[in-house]
Amino acid sequence: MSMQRLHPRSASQAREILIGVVIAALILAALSATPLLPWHLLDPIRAYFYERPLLNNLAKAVLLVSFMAVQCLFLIWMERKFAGWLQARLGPMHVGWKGVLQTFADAIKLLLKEDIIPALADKPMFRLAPYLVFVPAMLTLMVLPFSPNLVGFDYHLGALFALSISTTGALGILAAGWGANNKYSVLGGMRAVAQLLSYEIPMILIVLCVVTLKNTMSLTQIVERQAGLWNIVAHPLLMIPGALIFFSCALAEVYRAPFDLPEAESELVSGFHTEYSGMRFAIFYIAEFANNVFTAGFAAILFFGGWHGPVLPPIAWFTLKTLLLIFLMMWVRWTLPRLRIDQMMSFCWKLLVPASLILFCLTALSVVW
Amino acid sequence: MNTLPVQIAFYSLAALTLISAAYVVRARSIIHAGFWLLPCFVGVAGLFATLQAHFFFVAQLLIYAGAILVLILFALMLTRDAMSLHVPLKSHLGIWAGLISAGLGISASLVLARQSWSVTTAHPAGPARQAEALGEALIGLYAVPFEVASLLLLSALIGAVVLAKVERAPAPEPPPLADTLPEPEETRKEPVGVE
Amino acid sequence: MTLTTTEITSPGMTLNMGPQHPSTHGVLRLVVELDGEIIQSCRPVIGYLHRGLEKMMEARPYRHNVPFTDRLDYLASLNSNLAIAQAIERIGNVTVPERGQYLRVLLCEINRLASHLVFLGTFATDLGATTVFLYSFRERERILDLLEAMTGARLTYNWIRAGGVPTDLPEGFGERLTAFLDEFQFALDEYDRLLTGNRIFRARCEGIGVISREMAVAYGASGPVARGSGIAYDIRKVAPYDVYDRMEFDVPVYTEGDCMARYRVRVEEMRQSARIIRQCLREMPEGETMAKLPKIFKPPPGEAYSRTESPRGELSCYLSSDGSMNPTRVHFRAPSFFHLGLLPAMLPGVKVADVIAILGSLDTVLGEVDR
Amino acid sequence: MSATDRKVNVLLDILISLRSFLKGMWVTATNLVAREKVTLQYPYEKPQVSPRYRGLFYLPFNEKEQRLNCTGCTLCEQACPTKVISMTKLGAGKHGGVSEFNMDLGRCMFCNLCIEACPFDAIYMGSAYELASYDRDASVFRIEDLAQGGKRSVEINIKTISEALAEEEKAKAAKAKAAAEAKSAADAKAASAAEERQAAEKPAASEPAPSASPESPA
Repeated sequence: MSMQRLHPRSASQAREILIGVVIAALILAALSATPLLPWHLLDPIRAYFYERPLLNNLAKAVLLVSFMAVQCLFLIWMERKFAGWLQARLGPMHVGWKGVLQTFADAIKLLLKEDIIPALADKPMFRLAPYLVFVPAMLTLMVLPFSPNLVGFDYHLGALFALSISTTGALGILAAGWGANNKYSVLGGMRAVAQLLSYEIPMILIVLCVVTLKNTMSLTQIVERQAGLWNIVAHPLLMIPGALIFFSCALAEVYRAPFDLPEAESELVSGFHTEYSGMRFAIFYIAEFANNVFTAGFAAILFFGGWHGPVLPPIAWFTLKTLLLIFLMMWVRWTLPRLRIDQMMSFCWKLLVPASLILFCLTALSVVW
Repeated sequence: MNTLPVQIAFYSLAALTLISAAYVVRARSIIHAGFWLLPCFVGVAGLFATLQAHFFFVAQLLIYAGAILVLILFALMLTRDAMSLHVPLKSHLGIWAGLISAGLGISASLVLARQSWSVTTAHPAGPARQAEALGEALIGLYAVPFEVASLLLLSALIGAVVLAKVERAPAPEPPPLADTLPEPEETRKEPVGVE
Repeated sequence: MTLTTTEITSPGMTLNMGPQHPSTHGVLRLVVELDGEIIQSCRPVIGYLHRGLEKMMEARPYRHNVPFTDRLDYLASLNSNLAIAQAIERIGNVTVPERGQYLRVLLCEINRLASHLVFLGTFATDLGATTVFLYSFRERERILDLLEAMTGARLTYNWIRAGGVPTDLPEGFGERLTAFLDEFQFALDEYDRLLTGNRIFRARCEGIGVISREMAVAYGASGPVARGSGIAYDIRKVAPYDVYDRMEFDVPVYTEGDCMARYRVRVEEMRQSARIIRQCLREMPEGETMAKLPKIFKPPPGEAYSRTESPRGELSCYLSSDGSMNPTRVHFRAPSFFHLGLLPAMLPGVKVADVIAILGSLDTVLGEVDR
Repeated sequence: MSATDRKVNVLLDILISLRSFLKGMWVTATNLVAREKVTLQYPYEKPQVSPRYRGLFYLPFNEKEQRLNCTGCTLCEQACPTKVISMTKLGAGKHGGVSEFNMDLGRCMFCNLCIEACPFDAIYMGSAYELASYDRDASVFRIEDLAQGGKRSVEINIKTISEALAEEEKAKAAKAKAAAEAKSAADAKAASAAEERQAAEKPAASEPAPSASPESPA
C-alpha cells in the first residue's frame, strides 16, 4: 500500500527487529524451561523463612519493592523506546546497547540532582506527598498474585483491598498539588483527585461483576476459578464490555492519555509534580509505573485468566499478559489526543457509570439464573 | 492466638489514632488538620483489623481514608480561608467545646465501665463468612433501616445539588465590539462530550 | 452560623499562562482569571519579543531590509520576504521577470506547506496527541531539505528580494519536489485518519472557540481564521499578485468558525498549495529570475502598500520614501496581531484546556506580533 | 428525539468512536512496524548539507595568482545590514588586497547579501555549521580563520600582494623616472631652444635663471 512507498524501512532496521524477536524467543524458551530447574534445592531456605512469619513477610516486602523498582526502570525504558519507534524516532540510544541503561543513568542523575523545595511551599506536605503516592502504589501490589505461590498476602478481600488502597493515592497527589504552592499544581491535583474518585466507581462496579461471577473476593481464587476458560472467553457478552470499561477506568486511574489531564503538559505544564525535581520526582515516576503494572496486572487477573496458560510457567504468563496490557496502554497513549476535564467527567458519569451499573445488574441476573 | 503482638498492635494503633486526632485539632493550617485525619482513619482501620473485622477494615480504608478524607480536603481547598495559614487558633467557643467534649467523654467512659459486656473468647466466624453474613444481614434482617438510611443519603444528595446549583455569575463585561457576536453560551453547541 | 452562598463560592484565581509555558507558541503571556477551570477574563500581554525591527529597517537601505523580515514570521519567512519585496518594487517601479514571479509563488507555497505542518503538529500536541507532531515534522524536514537546496538556509531564507529571486532552481529540484509532493498526499491522508475523524479530537475542536462571521470582520481576522468563519477572503484571489491569477486553486471555506473549521481550512490549504506548486513547476517559463536594481537604489518620494497572503493571513507592508536611500517608515500589518486581539472576546466562559486549543487553532507567531 | 433514538445514537456513537480510535491506532502501528526511523544520531552522524548551504564564510584562495580574491573594495562591508565585516586594506589599485578581514558572526544573519555584493568572487559561504561557542569572542572570525588554507595562505596572500605592490611601485618609479628624464630632456631642449631664441632675439640680455634642471624633481 501507499505506506510502503512513503518511508520504506531500511534493511538494517529489519535486522534489528529480527534480533529483537530472536531475543524475545530465547527469553521465552528460557522461561518455559524454569520448571525443570532444581527448585527443591531452595527448600531449606523456604523452610527457614516459613518458620519465621515476620521475617518471611519482611523478605517478601523487600523482594516486591525491589522487583517493582527494577521493573519500573525497565518499563520506563520500554515506554520511551516504544514511543520513539511509534513516532518514527529511535528513542534512547546513547547509554548502553540501544539505550537499555538510559533509565539507570536517569536515575543516577535524579539522585544527584539538587533537591529544590520552592520557598513558599508548604514544606511538610511537599516532602510527604511523594511517599503518600508511593506507599499505596506498592501496597496494592501486595495482594496481586503473580503465580499460585508468589503472592505477597493472599487476602480473602484482596480485590476490595487493592481498590481501597489505590484510592488512598489520591491524597498524596492532593498533597503534592497543594504543597507546591503553584497554581498549575493545584489545578493538576484537583483534576487528579476528581478524576480518580469518579473513575473509581465504574471500576469498582466492574470488579464487583467479576466478584459476583466468581463468588469470591480473593484474587488468587478469582484466578483459580478461571482455570478452564478465561473470564473474557467464558462470559463474552458481559466481560468484553466490562473489560473495555475497566480499561478506560484503568487509563484514568494511572493518568494516561487520553485521560492524562492531571499532568497535561500542554495546559498545566506538568500538573501536580510541576515543582518536583530530583529523587522526589523519581518517586512519583516509579509510583506511576507501579500503578501501571498494578492496573494491568489487575486486568489480567480479572479478565484474562491471570497466570493460566499453556507451556510457559505461570509467572511468565502473568508477566506476559501484564506487559501486553501495558503495551496497549502505551499504544493508546501515544495515539489519542487528550479529553477536556468536563468531557472526561461526563464520559465517566454519563456513560461509564450507567453502563457498569447495567452490566452489574445483568451479571447478577445471569448468576441468579 | 498470640495475644502479645495483638496487644502491641492495639496500643500502638490506639496511640496513633489519638495522637493524630489531637493534631487534627491542634494543627495551625486547616489543610494540615485535614491531612492529620489520614493516620487517624488508618489507625481506626487498623483497630478493625486487630478485631478480625476484615470487611470493616477495608471499608474504613476505602470510604474514610480514600473517599471521605479526599472530599473533605477538596472542600477545604476550595474555600477561601484555607489559603491562608493564619486561621485563628483560639476561639471564644473553646471553653464550651472543651466542656461539652469532656462531659461526653466522661459519660461515655462511665457507660463503658458500668455496662457489663458479654466477653467471648470464641474465635469469630471465618473471615470469608464475615462479608457474606454482613451482606445477608443488610438485605435481610436490617433491610428496612438500610433502605431508610440510603433514602436519607439520597435526600442529602439532592439537597446538596439544590444548594450548590447557584446561578453562575454572568460572564464579565465583554470587551468592546463584542456586542456584534452572540453570547458564547448560545453559540456553542451542546458540549460535545463523548456521551 | 450565617453561611450564605456567596461566602462559600470559591475565590477567583489569576493564572499567568506564559511567557514561559509549554504551549503559548512563543513568548506570549495570557493573564487569565479563573473560576475553577472556567475562564472569566483573559488579557494577552505581548511585547516580550519586541526587537524594534521596523525602526531598524528605517535606519537601513531598502535592500538591507529584506533579511530582517525573516525574523517576523519565522515559520514562513519567505512569505514575509515577499511582503516587503513587493512594497519595495512598488515604490521603486521595478518589474519582476516572469520566471522570478513563478519562483516566488513556488517558494511561498512550499513555505506555506512547512508552516501549516508546524501548525498541525503543535495543534495536535496542544490537544495531547504528541505523535502527530513528530510525523508532521518528519514531512516538514523534507520540505526544509528542499528549501535548503534552493536557498541554502533552513529557517531564515531571505531568498525573495526586491526584484525577484537571486538564483534559479538547483539541478534536479523539480524531480525532487514532485516526488515529495506525491508522497505528501499520502502523508496528509494519514494525518486525516489519525486526527480528523478521531472522536476525541472532534470533541475537543468542534464548537470550541467559535468566531462568528461578524466578529471575524470586526476584529480584522484574515487568512485561515477568517476562512474558517465563512469569509471567502484570500489575497491570492482578491488581489492577486505575482502569477497567482494564472493559478488554478480553490479557497477552502468553512462556516462553523470553530477550531475544527480552522484546522480543516489549513489541511485543505495544504492540498491546494501542493496543487499550485505542481502548476508552477509545469508552467514556469525560462528566463531571468531577477530584475536589475540600480546599485544605489533611491526610489522617488512616495508611499507603497503591498498585500500578501501569508500562511497566517493577510500580511501587508507599508513603506514610505522621501527619495533618500532609507525608507522613512516601514510598517507591517501582521495577521497574528489581529488574531491575538480575538482572544479576550473568545475566551471568557471556556475551560482552561480550551484556551490551549483556541490559541493553537489561531496559529499565531509571536515574532510577527511583536516585531 | 425519542428516548430509544437517543439510546441507539449513543451506542452508534460508541461504535464510531471506537472505530476512529482503531483507525488512528492502525496508523501508529504501521509507523511502528513498517516505517523507517528518521532520527539522525546527531553528534555521531552529521547531516548532509546541500551545495548552496549558507554556513561558515570562507575567502577562496586563488592558486593561479597565489593570493585571495579579495581586493579590499569594501562592497561587502557596505552590503551588510548588521555591520559584520571589517577589513584593513593592503594597497590599492589593480593589485590591492586585504591584510585583515574580520567577521563578527555573533551579529551575522547569514543573509547572503555580502556574497551577492562581491564582484570578485572573493567571499563565499561554506558547509561548516557548528559555529556555536561558549565564548563571545570566539564568534569573531579573523582572516586566518576565514581564508581557504588558513594562516599559510594569508601569508602567501600578503607576500604576493606586497611583492606585486612593490613591483608596481618599482615599475611606477621607473616609469616616473623615465617620464621625468624624458620631461627634463624635453625641458632642457625647450630651454636651450628658448635660449637660442632669446639669444637670437636679445643677445645682450642676461641669462634669466637657466632652468634649474639638475634640481628638478625626478
